[in-house]
Amino acid sequence: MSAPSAVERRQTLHAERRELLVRGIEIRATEERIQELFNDGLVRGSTHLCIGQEAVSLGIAREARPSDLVVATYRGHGIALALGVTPVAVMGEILGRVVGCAGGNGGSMHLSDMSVGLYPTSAIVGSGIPTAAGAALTAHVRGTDDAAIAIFGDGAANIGAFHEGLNLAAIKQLPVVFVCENNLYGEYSRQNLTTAVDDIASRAASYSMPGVVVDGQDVDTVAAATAEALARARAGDGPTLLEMKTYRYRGHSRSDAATYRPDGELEQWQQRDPLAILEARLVEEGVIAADERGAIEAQVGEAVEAAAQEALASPEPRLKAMFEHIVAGDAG
Amino acid sequence: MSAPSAVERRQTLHAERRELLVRGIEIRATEERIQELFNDGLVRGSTHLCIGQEAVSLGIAREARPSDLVVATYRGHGIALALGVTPVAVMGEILGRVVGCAGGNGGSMHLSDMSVGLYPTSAIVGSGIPTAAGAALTAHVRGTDDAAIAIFGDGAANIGAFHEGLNLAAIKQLPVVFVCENNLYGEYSRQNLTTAVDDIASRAASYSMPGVVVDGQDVDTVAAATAEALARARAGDGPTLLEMKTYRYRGHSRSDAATYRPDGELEQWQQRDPLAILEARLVEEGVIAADERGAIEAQVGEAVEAAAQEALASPEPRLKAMFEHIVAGDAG
Amino acid sequence: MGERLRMREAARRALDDEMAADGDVVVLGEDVAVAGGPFKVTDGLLDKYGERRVIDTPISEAGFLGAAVGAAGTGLRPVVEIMFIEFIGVAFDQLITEAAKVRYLSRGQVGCPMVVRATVGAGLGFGCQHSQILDGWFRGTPGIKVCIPADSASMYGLLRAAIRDDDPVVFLEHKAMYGDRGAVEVGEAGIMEIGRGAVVEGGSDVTVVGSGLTVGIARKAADAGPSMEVIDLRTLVPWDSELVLESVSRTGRLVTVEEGPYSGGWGAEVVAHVAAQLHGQLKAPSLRITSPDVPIPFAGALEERYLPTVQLVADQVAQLVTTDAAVAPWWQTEVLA
Amino acid sequence: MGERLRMREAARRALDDEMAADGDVVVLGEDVAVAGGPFKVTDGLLDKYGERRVIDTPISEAGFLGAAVGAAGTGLRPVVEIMFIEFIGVAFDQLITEAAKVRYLSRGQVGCPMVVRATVGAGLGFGCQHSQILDGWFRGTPGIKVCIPADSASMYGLLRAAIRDDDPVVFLEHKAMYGDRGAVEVGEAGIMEIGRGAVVEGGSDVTVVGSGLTVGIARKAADAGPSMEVIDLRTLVPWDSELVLESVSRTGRLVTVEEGPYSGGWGAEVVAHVAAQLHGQLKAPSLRITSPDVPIPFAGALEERYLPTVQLVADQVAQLVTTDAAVAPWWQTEVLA
Ligand SMILES: Cc1ncc(C[n+]2csc(CCOP(=O)(O)OP(=O)(O)O)c2C)c(N)n1
Ligand SMILES: Cc1ncc(C[n+]2csc(CCOP(=O)(O)OP(=O)(O)O)c2C)c(N)n1
Ligand SMILES: [Mg+2]
Ligand SMILES: [Mg+2]
Repeated sequence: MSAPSAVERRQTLHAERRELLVRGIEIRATEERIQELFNDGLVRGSTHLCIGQEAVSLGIAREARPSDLVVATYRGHGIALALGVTPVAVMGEILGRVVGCAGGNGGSMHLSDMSVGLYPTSAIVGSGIPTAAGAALTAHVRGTDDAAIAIFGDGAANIGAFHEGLNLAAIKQLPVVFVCENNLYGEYSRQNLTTAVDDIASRAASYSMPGVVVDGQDVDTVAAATAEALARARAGDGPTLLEMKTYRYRGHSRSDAATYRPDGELEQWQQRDPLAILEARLVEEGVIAADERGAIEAQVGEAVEAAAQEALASPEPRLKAMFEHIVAGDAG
Repeated sequence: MSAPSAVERRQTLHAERRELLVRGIEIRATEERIQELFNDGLVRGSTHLCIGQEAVSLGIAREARPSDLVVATYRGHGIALALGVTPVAVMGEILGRVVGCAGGNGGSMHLSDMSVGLYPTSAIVGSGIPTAAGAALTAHVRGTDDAAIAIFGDGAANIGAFHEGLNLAAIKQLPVVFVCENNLYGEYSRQNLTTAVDDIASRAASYSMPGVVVDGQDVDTVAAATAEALARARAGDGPTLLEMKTYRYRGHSRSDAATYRPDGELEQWQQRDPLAILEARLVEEGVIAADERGAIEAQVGEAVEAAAQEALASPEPRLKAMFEHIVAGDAG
Repeated sequence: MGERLRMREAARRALDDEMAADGDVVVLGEDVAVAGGPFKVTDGLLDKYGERRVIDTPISEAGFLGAAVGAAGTGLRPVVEIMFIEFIGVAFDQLITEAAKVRYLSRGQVGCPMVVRATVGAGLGFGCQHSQILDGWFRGTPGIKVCIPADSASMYGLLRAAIRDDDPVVFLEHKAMYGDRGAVEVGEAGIMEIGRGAVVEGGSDVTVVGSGLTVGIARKAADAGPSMEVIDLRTLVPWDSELVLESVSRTGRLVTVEEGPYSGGWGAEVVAHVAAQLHGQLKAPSLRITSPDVPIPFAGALEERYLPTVQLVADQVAQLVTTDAAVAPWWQTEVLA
Repeated sequence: MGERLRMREAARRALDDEMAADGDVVVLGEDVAVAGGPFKVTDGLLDKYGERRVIDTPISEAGFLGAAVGAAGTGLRPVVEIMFIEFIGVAFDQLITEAAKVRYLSRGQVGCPMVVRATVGAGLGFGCQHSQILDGWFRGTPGIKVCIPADSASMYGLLRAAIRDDDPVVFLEHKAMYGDRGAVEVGEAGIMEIGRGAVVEGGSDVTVVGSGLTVGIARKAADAGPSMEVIDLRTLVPWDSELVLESVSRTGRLVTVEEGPYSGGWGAEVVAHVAAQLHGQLKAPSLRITSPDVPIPFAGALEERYLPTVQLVADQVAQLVTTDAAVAPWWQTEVLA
């Protein structure tokens, strides 16, 4: 049995409710493994983990179609996995191996897989917001009912591209959903020190579009809000700004110990851990057994480890790769 | 008797209520004369007239101190004259003569006179908004009670610099007043076609700062709103966004006939002409006689014509000027 | 051959023909639709192709250039109009750091078939923020191409090629040349190849390389004096090094004529390349005739001198060919008063 | 002479000394205050100078770089930290079209004494949006200066000079070199002159010009083989043409070593200038050793080859001196597999 493709993994997430938890556990396990690889000196440059924010990625992936375009950020491992990109392709890219989703050209900050609608994530804060508006323009021009989704951080809500992208989308009534993943910090700065409003969703008023504060720790809430916004978009009723309140358990990147956070803040957020909330819900619904999580974790852990080994066994790109895909025609 | 300097002209505007009307008439007469010079083929490039918007310039100049910094735009002849820059210096610059306020280096879009606090106007939409926040930062760092004033158009409210400048000023509580001179059009586009809100002042909410819609046709209303915002700034209470509702009687620039405007719109605005409103008020107050405007117009007209002649008689810059003032040290 | 069109009309015709041929071509920018464009290049397109394909935008270059990147990545072929090249300054990230790199960093999964048309150039009294060429902004960015037509034929031929190109192309249109007329071969046969220059005047004493406005200046300068072979570079990135090398290997002398400042110009790139390839074969030191390293002055008398003039080019080329010695820029030899 | 400091410490010391000397010097950028800077260059400054002078900003480079322009025009001397040079892309207008031109277009009424510090350079696996040099972005902009220190002494000496300079200075700090130690003459005597390069290794066969990281590469390459005179350019705009010309006129050969791509690099500028000035006096074609014209690859094996290596420089310089014939870039001769 060959491993499922990204597209198949996406279908599973759509089809099976249990898969939400499995995938959430996979995201967290993969991020943990990436941190280990980093600590072992195997990951170059930087990594930006999303542990604690899994529900946002899962809820979005649950509702988006593969033909919708998702434009996310350098903190993009979670959304990539949720959309279906395999742990091998994710870790392979982060390790700079040919098995990576971009063959090692991109790295941790630049995951992509157009087969599941993941546009190459950018490492420039806010830059993807107009990109998503542009993907929505394509749907608008072609008259399809696809939509685009921009995912960005709270810090990105202060940069010009946010303002320009939202205004443009609003004035043209483009089918796009703007998802601000508010994890309370931009690098080492707490939101209140950089952002002149409490709720970023309130900025939607500047563009006469709905702005909704969403509990980003609850997959179902995220999914419901996303579904509603996507429906508006597809119906031609224009863009929506969703603010997902969430929290990153780790530092901003690499070895940031996040000492700038007030005592107890992390612990308080951990009490509303997105995986725990989801687990409880699934147990309640009878989708999983009360003690099933351990087994899932064990199984996923093994799979992630196998993926890590496969990525590590994959070769680095050959020299020629450096000269391929710069312009069309010099394809590899 | 030598002609009054920019600083003296500013003092007169502060000291004498009648001078508001005189200056307003001067602005309009100068703009008309510039249009003639343009039609005669004597003005190179572009000109952006502010006829119809005089009250905004006058009200701001009435309240700002010379030590406050004003950062305006290419549509800057009116604010320059209001702040005190002489018609000779304005027309000289627009004609590219040495008597111009920048010796002919800048041209119509780039008037400046730091003696009265006029920072070089920029021709890039929105760019002056962060500049003004920066001037306010200087006051903040030095602990003076000077303030800065950014003047920009309705179209500029859609560009990133607007968003970034306002958020930065808000979060640092900088002493700056943001004045959006809403003349209903950005080039040939009506505001509703480009801007996802009706009142630009409403966007102040995105920065938790007061946003005020102001009647931009009434000098006294403009002055009162400006005074209040400046007082807030000087008191350390942070920035304010003022939206001056006004209208430009002429096209965007040069020979734009403004055919894109709905029938009757111009005429409706002309019924609330800023100079007529001011004239009526001054007559009512007994500051001028009921029939005095004609005499003022005649006198101002003569002075403007003399200034035009002086500017026209002024030589073009010598070749050496091209190599001066590029970096410090190569001064002229 | 063909019709005689103004450069403005040649651009419009190229847009029209590509929009007719390919429903994915869209045009967007400030006042390009209802008003027909600030320079009237897009006039009439809205009526013909409708508001889904001819799109007026708010003043937000980062927003709409960025949107073009996303549209290009999902199947459209956007042609973005930037009113003055300087305004790319507010959208620089979207072009340089996003558009130019997306193909590479996705290993070819996504491309960016986008054209960014922008007016360039001095001579009309628009002052130092509205008169530059700025091709140097794009030179060190692998992934981006830069075209600059010098006549109506290349306006048409290059613009159609740029729209068909699968990568981002910056397309520089000289605002002082929009009214110039020239013969255009319309239709498929008129489409040119990006990356190819052309010898527009044959000659034997010296190779003079120009681009955009300076091609005409060089051609006029060639009317008298030494026998000048004039090359129109047409594409600045990638530039046609073979054509230049072949010509210089015959003439033995190289002069570049640029509208931009001395520092950072394409002339240095051409001269450096030729210096390495034809070492020992040049009869004279290569000469870069450029504008000086100053912001563009507004005053007419100064702006006129800012640009290389026909007389200057004729004089300097003659001096080079006569003396085979280095010719200094005018601002180093002329007494400035 | 002096103390041995890491380049990071030399930068911090320069900031500290200038802030102590002049109350108008302020530092602003993302996380420069409380966190001490993402690269820890500004660590400790907040405690010493307080939050009015050491300012954390929102993520809004156009906003705070633009604010620095306004602050500089009204009396402060802002030092702006841009975390990675690429982020200037979102603030490009404010630097290039505003800061660089305000002195000229006000005929000297207003200046812009501002320093924009930005980290540059490849080698650490940050990928194609966080690893470039991008000095080419600034070369064709009269009014702007560009410095790039190659060691702790020039980090200190140039940064203090940049802060004292009355015009905008872009200050490029190589992120892979922050930990490098070197002797620094602290205090006034350690301040260097902007626009001056330095001969850092004497030699007679060939002049090798580097900047930033490539100075060390050239020096190491000079350990064996032909006698190399190594020049550290230190300032890229304006560059020290006299120093280079004097050296090349002695050695008769010129090699430039750059970290950036082949196209648009400063090497072309240097080679073109030398070609014109020393025509007929060069023993060999001038050689530009650069990175290839590709986005910077992430994978370690590729990024390592992207940068010019000591071995490559040693080999190519030896080949040039031995053959006096043009040496092709490695990617044109090596079999790529
Ligand atoms: C234009 C720009 N400025 C600065 C940075 C450096 N940077 C990378 S991530 C980051 C914080 C972004 O915060 P936020 O938007 O909240 O996203 P998060 O990292 O929390 O997911 C910063 C400042 C950048 N990448 N791009
Ligand atoms: C960044 C940028 N984009 C476009 C332009 C071209 N342009 C000049 S004025 C103008 C209209 C501006 O409208 P608004 O802000 O309302 O000011 P107004 O001219 O009405 O005073 C435009 C689009 C510019 N100068 N800068
Ligand atoms: Mg965040
Ligand atoms: Mg307007």
